[in-house]
Amino acid sequence: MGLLRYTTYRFIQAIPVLIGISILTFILANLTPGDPVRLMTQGQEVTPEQIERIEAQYGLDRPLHERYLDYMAGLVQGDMGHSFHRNRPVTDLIASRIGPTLLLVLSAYAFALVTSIPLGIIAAKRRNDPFDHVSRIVALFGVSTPSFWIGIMLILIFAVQLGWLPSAGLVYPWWSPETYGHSGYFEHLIETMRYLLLPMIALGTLQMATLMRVERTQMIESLQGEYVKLARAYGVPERTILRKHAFQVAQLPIITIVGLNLSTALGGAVLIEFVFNINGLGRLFYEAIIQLDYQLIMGITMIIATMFVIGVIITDIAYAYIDPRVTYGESE
Amino acid sequence: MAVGESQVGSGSEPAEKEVEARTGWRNTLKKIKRDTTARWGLYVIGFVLAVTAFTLVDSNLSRFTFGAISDFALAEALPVLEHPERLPAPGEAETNQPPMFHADGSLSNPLGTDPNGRDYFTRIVYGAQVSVSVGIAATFLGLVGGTAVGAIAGYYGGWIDDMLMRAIETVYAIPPLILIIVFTVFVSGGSPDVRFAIIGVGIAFIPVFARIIRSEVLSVREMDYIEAARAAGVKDRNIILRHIIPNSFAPVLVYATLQIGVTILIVAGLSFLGFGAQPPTPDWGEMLNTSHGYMHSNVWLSIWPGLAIMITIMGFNLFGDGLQDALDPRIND
Amino acid sequence: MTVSSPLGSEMSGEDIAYGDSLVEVDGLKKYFNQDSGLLSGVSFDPNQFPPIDVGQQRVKAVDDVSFEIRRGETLGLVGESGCGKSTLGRTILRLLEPTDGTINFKGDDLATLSGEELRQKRSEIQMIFQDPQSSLDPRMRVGQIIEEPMRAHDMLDDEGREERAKELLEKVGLDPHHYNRHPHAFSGGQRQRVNLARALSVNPDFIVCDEPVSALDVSIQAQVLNTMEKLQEEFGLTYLFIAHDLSVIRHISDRVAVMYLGNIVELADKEELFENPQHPYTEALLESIPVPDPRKGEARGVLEGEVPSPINPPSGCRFRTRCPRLIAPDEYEWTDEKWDQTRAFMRAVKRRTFEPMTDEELRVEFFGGTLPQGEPGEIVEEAIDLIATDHASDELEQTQDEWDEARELLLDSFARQSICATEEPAYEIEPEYGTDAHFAACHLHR
Amino acid sequence: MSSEPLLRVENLKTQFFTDAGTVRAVDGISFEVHEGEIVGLVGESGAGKSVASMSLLRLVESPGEIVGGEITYRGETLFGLEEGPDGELRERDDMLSNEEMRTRIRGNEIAVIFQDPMETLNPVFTVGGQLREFIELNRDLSGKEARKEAIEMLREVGIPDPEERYEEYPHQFSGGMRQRVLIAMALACEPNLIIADEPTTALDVTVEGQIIDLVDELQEKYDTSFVWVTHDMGVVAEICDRVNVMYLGEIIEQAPVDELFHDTKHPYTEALLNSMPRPDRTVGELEPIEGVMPEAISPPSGCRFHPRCPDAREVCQRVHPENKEVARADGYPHNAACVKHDVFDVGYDESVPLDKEPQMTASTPSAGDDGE
Repeated sequence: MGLLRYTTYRFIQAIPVLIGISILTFILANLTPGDPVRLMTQGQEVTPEQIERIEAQYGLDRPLHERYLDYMAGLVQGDMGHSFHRNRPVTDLIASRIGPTLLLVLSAYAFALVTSIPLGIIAAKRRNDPFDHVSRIVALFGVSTPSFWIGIMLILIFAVQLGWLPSAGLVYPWWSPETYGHSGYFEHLIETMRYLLLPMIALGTLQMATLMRVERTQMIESLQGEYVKLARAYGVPERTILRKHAFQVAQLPIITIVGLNLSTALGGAVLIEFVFNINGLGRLFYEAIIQLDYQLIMGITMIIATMFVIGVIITDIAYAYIDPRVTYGESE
Repeated sequence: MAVGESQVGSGSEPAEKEVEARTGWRNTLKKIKRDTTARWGLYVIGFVLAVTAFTLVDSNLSRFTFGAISDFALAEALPVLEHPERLPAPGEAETNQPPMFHADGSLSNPLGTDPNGRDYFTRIVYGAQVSVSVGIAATFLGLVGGTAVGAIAGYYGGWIDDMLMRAIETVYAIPPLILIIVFTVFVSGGSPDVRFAIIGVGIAFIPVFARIIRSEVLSVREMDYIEAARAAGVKDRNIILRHIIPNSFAPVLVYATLQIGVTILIVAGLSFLGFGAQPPTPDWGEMLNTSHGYMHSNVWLSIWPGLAIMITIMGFNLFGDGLQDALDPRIND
Repeated sequence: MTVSSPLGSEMSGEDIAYGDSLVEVDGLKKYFNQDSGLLSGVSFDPNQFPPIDVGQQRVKAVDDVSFEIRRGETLGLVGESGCGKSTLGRTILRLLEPTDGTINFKGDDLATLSGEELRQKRSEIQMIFQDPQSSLDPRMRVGQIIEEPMRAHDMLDDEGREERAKELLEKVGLDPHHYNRHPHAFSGGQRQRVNLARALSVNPDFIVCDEPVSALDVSIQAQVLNTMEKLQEEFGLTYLFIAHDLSVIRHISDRVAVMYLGNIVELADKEELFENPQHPYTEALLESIPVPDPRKGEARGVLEGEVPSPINPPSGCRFRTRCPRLIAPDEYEWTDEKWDQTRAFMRAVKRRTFEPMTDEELRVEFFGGTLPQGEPGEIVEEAIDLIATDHASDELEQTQDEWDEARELLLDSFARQSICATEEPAYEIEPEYGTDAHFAACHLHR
Repeated sequence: MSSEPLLRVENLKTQFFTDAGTVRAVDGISFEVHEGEIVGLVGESGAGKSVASMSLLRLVESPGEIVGGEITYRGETLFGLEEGPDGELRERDDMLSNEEMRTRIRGNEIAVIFQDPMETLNPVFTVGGQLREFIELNRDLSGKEARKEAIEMLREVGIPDPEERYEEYPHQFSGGMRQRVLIAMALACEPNLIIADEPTTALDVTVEGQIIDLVDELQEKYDTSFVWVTHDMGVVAEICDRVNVMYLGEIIEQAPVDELFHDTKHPYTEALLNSMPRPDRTVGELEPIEGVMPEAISPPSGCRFHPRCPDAREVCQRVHPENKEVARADGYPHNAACVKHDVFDVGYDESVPLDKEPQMTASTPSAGDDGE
């Protein structure tokens, strides 16, 4: 009942944050010493007349706040400006590149969740066993190793040395199999997986390690809870205690962490797309930065921050759905 | 009926447990000494810092550099040791040498040489200096900024708190790597380097530290000894200086230790993309960037810097974990 | 006595004779806002337009409390958790800002003193806390802790403070050599002694003790209580002793005030209050305590239900919703028996404590077969009609509504008509023990 | 009273193996519980009473372990050791396995009511669901019947509007109501013995009264036996039939409740009673027990109470008194572990009283004038 209301409430709450993000990116983009045009045209021979023309074209000769309001007015209508270098609307560019990134981030998350939760639970259950020690060491490696380096190593081993998997690019499952010359959907799917596997693991390892550590700590704590003692005292089987009584409480903080970690995953996507040559949003961001395409940079920053905010809201709602103690932000 | 009275917000922790956690520095140190994890972390950090110190001494006191022990065969064999960023003159060194245990390797370049013929071992060693100092500097910056924002928000509360927290949330919403890249690139006017990276990372971490400091200040403020001090007529300023700051700072320092690892990780990523340390600075991330182009021809170049990053970060993580365990009575009973 | 320091001569508490009023609290109120912040009190409510609610809900923790504390006495303040006793103690010391009312301490109104005046005044009013864990800063040494208040009031020089701290340690039963120890090296009882020493360091006249022994084991409790009594005598202290434990209150107090839901419901001399309680709540409290003697009568939980929310407390007498002696509304004729039956029925319906049954069963169960005479009888009949299984429809939803209707009908016709609901009680009673005034907030004494 | 007790505990020892050393939390206690009686286990914090009660169900958590003794419940061995061929201790064959303990004993034979009603219920499941789960496990009832039974039980323990509240979550219940739910859980499994671990300590006095009332009533109705763990002598006097007083891991006195209070045989019990302020009469001056309870990691030699005992003599430092019968009442023995009683015959009368150095750390200056 309250859940729908809570969802609305959380989205309304997010509006100021989104406005804040747009202001922040706008300020950042205009922090540049010298004028943006010089930055945009860096390395090219330009005459002062050309600069003036470009300034007029992009409205850069007007005061900052006016330009911001213009930008905002555009944002509301879904117009994120125009890419100087590519001569295309930013919105189009982003739309064409967002798919691979979502595929990458979501599959990395799926990989992380599927591996970390069971491992974390078993480690907590067998606390101080060899299994626990090994999994803790694995997790330690996971949080200490740069994802892009893991990517490089995976390429070296599985693509370069063994030649089992491709080292670059992705197969988009939403394109038809014929585009790739695949014989059918089954091969299409297999190929998608083959291309996705390495970048997914590279991006997902840090998430897996983080989640596993949190899961282990939370389960240990939950297993020490009084309610577990109660369940034991009433003859509840250990497996039920682990999977139901302790787990249900322990997963609550995990949900929050999953949402917040989206921030690392989205950042990591830039690196992984760079390493694996995937034409996603991260790669686009990298190219935009190299070209100092500042409308495009602002657009991508906005979109990525929005994705993060939405992710956090979704996990918050999931949390509220699972934890009966959460009040839905209304006064009782 | 107590409906609606005891509703708990998300993730709230029992307060009494935290009280136990604050039982003075001495106790904490004792626990750290007993904690194997923390000890191993300290060893690793100590090792990396020793390497760093070694290379730091270089510029001022030539006595303690590798160069000074030049009678030592190994040192003699390292032609470009003193200036890892200096490019050897043509013909001075071979490029893309494999490491010494390789059939074609030689003892004079234990980890081989890079495409420019520079000794890779020397560069890795110098890389520790860059990574650790950048990691610590950036974390420190974030800590200072975060402490200021968090303490003000936590202490004053009310609308100041609200405004600051909203601002913090906004910064927090942009993934750090993205924020840092945008910041360094725009602020440096298109020519990023490691100084901008440090400032960028510092700013990106302000929200993290501000949140922790704020919640610590808020929980310390609820302690009875703060009320006792007020009841005794102690001035506000003294309450903040003598009670709130010393008591809320310890957990934050622990967190900062863990955060150094994260900082090194991010800076490495930044340099790898080419937006952090610039060549010829011997930075691990930058070295990985360069070696990326030689991935197929010289595999080794991509391995060593990554291993170095991993070991360093692992040291800080181990130490941070140990500290957390030592401070957390729930795990440590 | 060596502790009578240079400051001892300035002790203005001596202007007031023992037994005269030292602290006078009048009409004190402390309301808490539900939450604070930029948009506090603004809530989202999609059921209305615009969907925003700006109403502020306030918790009435202390609501219109007046009493006096006399120099040299111990006033016990007792009540169950959530009754507002700790809030009252803190508001008197102005650690919390009072919402309304005055706190007269030796001629000054603490409620209106400005920041610096109040801070100066704090050397005369001190506090001892409940939790021996969190009331001492873990990073300070015991010596520093005890000296802190002296330092805040520029008392003595460094050496003098150290000397005095050591003397105080000895006074409270600790070893002066522990001056340099950290709090974690002490047990709970010992920490409470450090707390005592800190409070005494500035030679206060008045100390609010907030549950000072409730975290301690019985055998340790006695040690600390004895020390507190000894120090009171030696230093001429006045205590406001807050506790939930009636045994401790009976031991240490001279007079006792009983609190319920933000109000003081009874205040009398200790002996009078314990032997001749005049408020039904006090009676219930006293009957509930288990007595450490198997030959004494059995303790009984005579109270029904639970304490209502302090956000919206009951009108009139706040105890009326649970009172076993709720007064019958005047407009109807009642026999005592029928009123008792009706009251029981009303509460059972309100709390839904019985399984649904038929009309006949209800009459027998609650009224012994015969309903009250006249108008009340008709109302009861109407209520029975609503909830009896042989009248009600089958739908579960329907039944819920009918129960609600029956409850409202009964409460409106009876409970809310009683004098207990319409007027706030405040009566003075002739004491049986001693000569002190006996205050009881109950309409039974009208 | 049947001759064979429902539960017999003999020389039970539970220890915790910590970094700082072995904590002998329970150190050789013996007691019995008969059908239909409420047996008190009373002591201050650190006396080992909670550990003792958890040992009965073999629910001691690591690093704790039951290291000795025997627990028999209705002829079944819940715990028992025997000496193996190489002289090492091993579990006896007739001792119930963990699986048997879980399926046959916990819940359906022996149930527990825990101390902290706020933490004990699982916050993410409905009260009714939790109650139903335990009923299904221990009573062979189907889901629907179990639900009905659960609602019935909630009504039985005085929870208003049980159908509605069945669906609610623990945080929607007050402390007293949650304690009622815990009692309902215990009773719903229809056990023969309930271990109540400080069930009223966290509650306000009027609520405590309600709960004690309820237990009294229900005990009469179901004839369940109780082991009632508490630190409150008032509650003991109120509810218990027989009482075991614990000090530092040992039972130092056991007696029927009236004897314990009116014919006290152990100086610790005596001192405890004298140090308590009374609700029913005004006591002039309290007589505190000197000092604090020592750590169970390094208990004092001889009688563990001797450093604080007003009657301590030289012999008390040397001789460790076993719990012995010093009187008889109602067919029950009145046991005390104090050498001042004649049955011990270790030369107490001739021994010189201990000249205790004043314990600066904890004794109050005024405490000097107590001690008979």
